[in-house]
Amino acid sequence: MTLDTVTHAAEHPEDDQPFAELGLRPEEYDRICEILGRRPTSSELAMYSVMWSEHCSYKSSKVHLRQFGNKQPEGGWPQLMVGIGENAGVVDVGDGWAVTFKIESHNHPSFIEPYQGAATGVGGIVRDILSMGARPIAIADPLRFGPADAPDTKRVLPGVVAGIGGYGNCLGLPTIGGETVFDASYAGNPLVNALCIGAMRHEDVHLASARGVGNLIVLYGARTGGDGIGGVSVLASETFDAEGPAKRPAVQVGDPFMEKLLIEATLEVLHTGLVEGIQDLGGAGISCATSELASNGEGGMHVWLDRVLLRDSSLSPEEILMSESQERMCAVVTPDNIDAFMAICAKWDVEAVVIGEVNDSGRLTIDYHGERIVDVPPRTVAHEGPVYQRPMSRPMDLDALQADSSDVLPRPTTGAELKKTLLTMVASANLASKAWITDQYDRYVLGNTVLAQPEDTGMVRIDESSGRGVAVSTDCNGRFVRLDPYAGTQLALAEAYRNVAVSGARPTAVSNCLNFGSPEDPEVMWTFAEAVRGLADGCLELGIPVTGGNVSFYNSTADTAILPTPVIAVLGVIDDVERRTPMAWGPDGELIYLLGDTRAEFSGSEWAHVMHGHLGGQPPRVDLAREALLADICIAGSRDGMLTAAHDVADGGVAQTLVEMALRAGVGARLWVPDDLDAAMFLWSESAGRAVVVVARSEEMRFTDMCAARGMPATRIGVVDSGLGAELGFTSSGDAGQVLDLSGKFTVSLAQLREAYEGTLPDLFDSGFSR
Amino acid sequence: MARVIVDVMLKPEILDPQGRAVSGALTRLGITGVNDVRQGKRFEITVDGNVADVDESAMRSIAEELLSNPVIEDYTLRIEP
Amino acid sequence: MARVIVDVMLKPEILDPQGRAVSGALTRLGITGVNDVRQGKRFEITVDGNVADVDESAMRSIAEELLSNPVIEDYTLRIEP
Amino acid sequence: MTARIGVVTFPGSLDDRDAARAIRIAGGEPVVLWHADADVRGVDAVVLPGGFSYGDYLRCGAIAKFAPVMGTVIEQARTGLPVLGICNGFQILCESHLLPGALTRNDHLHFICRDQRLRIDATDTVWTAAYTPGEEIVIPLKNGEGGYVADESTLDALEAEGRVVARYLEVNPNGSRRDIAGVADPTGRIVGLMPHPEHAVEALTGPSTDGLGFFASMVTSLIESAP
Ligand SMILES: Nc1ncnc2c1ncn2[C@@H]1O[C@H](COP(=O)(O)OP(=O)(O)O)[C@@H](O)[C@H]1O
Ligand SMILES: [Mg+2]
Repeated sequence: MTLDTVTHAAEHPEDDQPFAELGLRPEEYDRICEILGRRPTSSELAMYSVMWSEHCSYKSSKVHLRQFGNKQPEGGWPQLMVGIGENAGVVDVGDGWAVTFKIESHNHPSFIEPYQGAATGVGGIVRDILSMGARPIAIADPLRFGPADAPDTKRVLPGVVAGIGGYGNCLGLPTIGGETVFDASYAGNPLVNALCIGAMRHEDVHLASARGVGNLIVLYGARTGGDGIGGVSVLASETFDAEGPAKRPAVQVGDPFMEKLLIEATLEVLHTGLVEGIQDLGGAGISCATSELASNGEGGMHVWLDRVLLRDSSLSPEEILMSESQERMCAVVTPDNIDAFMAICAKWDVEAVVIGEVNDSGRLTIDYHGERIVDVPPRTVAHEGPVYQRPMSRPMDLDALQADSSDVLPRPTTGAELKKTLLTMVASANLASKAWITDQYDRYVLGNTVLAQPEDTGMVRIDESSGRGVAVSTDCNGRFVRLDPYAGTQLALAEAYRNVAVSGARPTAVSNCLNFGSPEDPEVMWTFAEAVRGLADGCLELGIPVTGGNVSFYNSTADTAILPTPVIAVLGVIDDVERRTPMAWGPDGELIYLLGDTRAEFSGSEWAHVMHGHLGGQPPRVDLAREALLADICIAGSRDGMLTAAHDVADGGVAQTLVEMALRAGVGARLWVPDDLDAAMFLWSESAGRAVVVVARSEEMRFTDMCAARGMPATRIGVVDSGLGAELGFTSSGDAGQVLDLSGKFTVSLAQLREAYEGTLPDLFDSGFSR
Repeated sequence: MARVIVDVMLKPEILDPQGRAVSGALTRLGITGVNDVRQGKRFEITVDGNVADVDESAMRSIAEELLSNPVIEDYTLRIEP
Repeated sequence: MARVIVDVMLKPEILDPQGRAVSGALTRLGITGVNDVRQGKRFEITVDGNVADVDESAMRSIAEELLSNPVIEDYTLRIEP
Repeated sequence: MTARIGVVTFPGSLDDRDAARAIRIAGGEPVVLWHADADVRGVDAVVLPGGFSYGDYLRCGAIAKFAPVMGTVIEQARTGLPVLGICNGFQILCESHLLPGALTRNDHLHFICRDQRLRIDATDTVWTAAYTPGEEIVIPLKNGEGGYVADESTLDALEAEGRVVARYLEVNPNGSRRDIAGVADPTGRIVGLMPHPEHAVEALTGPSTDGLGFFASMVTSLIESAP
């Protein structure tokens, strides 16, 4: 085996290097040579190639994502403590508390090995949050699959769900929300996004930087193995002689137990003040952690790579640098504190080793058994990668698509047709109950979960004495984004914002996971750019900053890209979780109001999708000022005790909202269609800016006066009614005798609705044998 | 009756947290000399007929497609009387 | 190096839901003639020294007290070079 | 007089903080016990909390039973130290042979988290005295390996001796034999329970406050028996 050292590289400029196999373009390779003044060593090439990949460098998206920082109110965002650029942004949530949250994708690994792909997706995002100094407190999982009845969905979905549960449950984090959407475009390219929230005191916020000459770099957690380095094996096979290295797995296996120990050990070293800087190891492993730490610090760093504890002794230095082995972290520790640091790791059975030192060289140097294999300016690896202005063009088919409105599709009119449509819609895969999935997730662990699925938002208490809490919701209707990426992304933002607000929390910050096709396709790139522009403008208008996020490109099978899917997460703050508004309506006689305007807006709707298999037209109108007003009213209603229940209106329209409220409560209602609407429009239009709220009779005047004064249309559409002689309450037989009655149109029993709503997923997935 | 035995183990290069947990327990119990522990799955499939009647290729494809995931696991299969 | 192989299977009278699920999947795949499927665990313990050096009784007590739960499981143990 | 109730933290314990909170709400004093420490700090009773001790990769509870703290707990339990094992704690008690039977993979093969209705069948244990016989409660259940099994004669004996502490109602969520959700030892001092009473002690975060009775029973019994 020959080691490609810095000296050797300088002396042998002629050696061919497999940069193209590593995904670098010729001009990118030339730039590396120019930066170094020589050809890179194979280890340097490995580092640059992975750090300059789309995934790590954001080279296609960077120019667009800048808007999130640039479009901000004068004087900046008051609630933002740490902005974009760090592992995750940090938001001030009051009383000295700070919260950090972020979403990340693990789409491709989850297709190859659903269980492990999804599991390690959760593990990765949890370490991101941990690296900010926060205790992870909850997770959520926005998911997209191919058609629910497709054979491959039967393979992928149960594995993904078991993987998220297997990791999250074992780690001890409650899963408090997510999404499950089925669409043919995701067949062969499911989306598995994972979100984590963490909480900390203001003074505990930590950043990833290596400062202080003489400080030590500690690598701790799992040992380094050959995980996820399929690509770099090219290099290894160049450097190794004939027999070559062992075959390297592209799939990583998660060890949630190790992650749990890593969390406890990390929080203990943070809280005892033993750490100067901290960084998680995710994609690009040690390459990423060392170059980012060094780049963020002011000096340089030296690493002894042979000190890294290995699980597989046959790894080459290039592979050690690239390995994506899970459950590892890096910390910067002063020499004075190193013994105490090591003792805490030992207490938690976590292996740790000093692999490097901060110096004032301004360079990142790495030695392997005494030989110099890397000598680079760290910023050029971590932060000064290539940036592209990719060509963009508006999709050719967009005009035709937008002209083909769903509003002209035939709608049901008779009572019988309406009832049949209702039952079909409620049982359709996207609208049906997701309990089959969410019942596999522990939502109780840590004892602070106030709201979780199937509520509009997940909500957790962060301070037991004051009751302060945070809420989070994720949303995206990819069909709306397909029809109009700018408006569609704002609709996703609006929906997540609304979900948080209806439960009484004040929306405060945004994170996102932008799942798109290939950035090299100008139409995809245009769509992406419009989505980012829409999100940045929308956030500015709503007054909530984007604190971070993730871009996942190349989501396509053969030549078909997925529906553009910018998943938007909104975080809200509530000063006292006791006042949260749940979705189940309360006792008999309470009044059901629809807030907002209903228009004929069926394009991109679930109704058009399920009943007509149709996609075309313009998505519903966006009115963010109206969304903000709706939020104010819901929050005021919660604070002043006017609302007993609230539920937002989104996929499946008012019909779906009412069914979910009734089924959650096990109590029926008498409903009527507002005078100016046709029944189908009332039930299934997806006009934005609406919510259904429930008001006690004693509060009705006060509530409607408030709405009138603030210009919010409020229409009484029904009354909670448990029916004559029917038993009330939440007992298991609560459905007995309960009906939803749409005056003059139809009556449907809750039992029948429940059967339709709850039967679909078990019928599809129960029989599956999952490895 | 014949028995088809399929042993499924994680590939050697793949992390085996289960084996590691057993390993750790052995160390804590004071057992020495243990180099490595791997934990896998064992399937015992009882089929009608005798050994010669078993459709081995069908069984292999089951082992490969249903009982293991070739991306991370290897299997061995044998047929016993 | 010697290898100690411990196979742990649920006792026959204990319901094996995993084996049952595999059975069901086989039927759905159109495989006939399968009578029963049981799923268990397989441990491969690599120990220093050769076969003769292995302390079999220590290994048996590990198999019995750690690797299996005698209330519900049976184990078999063999030592291979 | 205080009721000092220890809560053991194993590597991988998850519901230890919740158990401590439940003890506090019930009026007791939770005492932190560490797996690697054989000292149980003179506590009056012990809770083995839920979670995934040592990852539960081998078999739930199989590795935890060898922890130093368990040496002491097992020894003192045999001479009267009250112990409540919840979920993973129940599994540890069975693995340690302080309780009969074993907990196996759920019959439907999935982890399940649901609000579970139970009937308290034995109120003569130190952990259930606050309930009325036959009382129905709803508390969270969350497990992947919660199917209680034992041989027929053991099951018959448990029933005959009134040692089935709680049974699942409406749905048997994991295939437990005879719908058993929890059992006691012959003295009624050692109790194992699959569902999680510690997650049902505050109306805000649980489906009910029905779980408080387990902790209140213990606190009351300790205070009453104080000299
Ligand atoms: N994969 C999932 N993981 C966790 N929760 C989920 C998942 N899928 C759906 N949910 C939950 O189910 C409920 C209904 O989902 P959805 O209809 O998408 O809500 P909404 O339309 O209000 O955003 C929500 O509480 C959501 O968090
Ligand atoms: Mg909602």
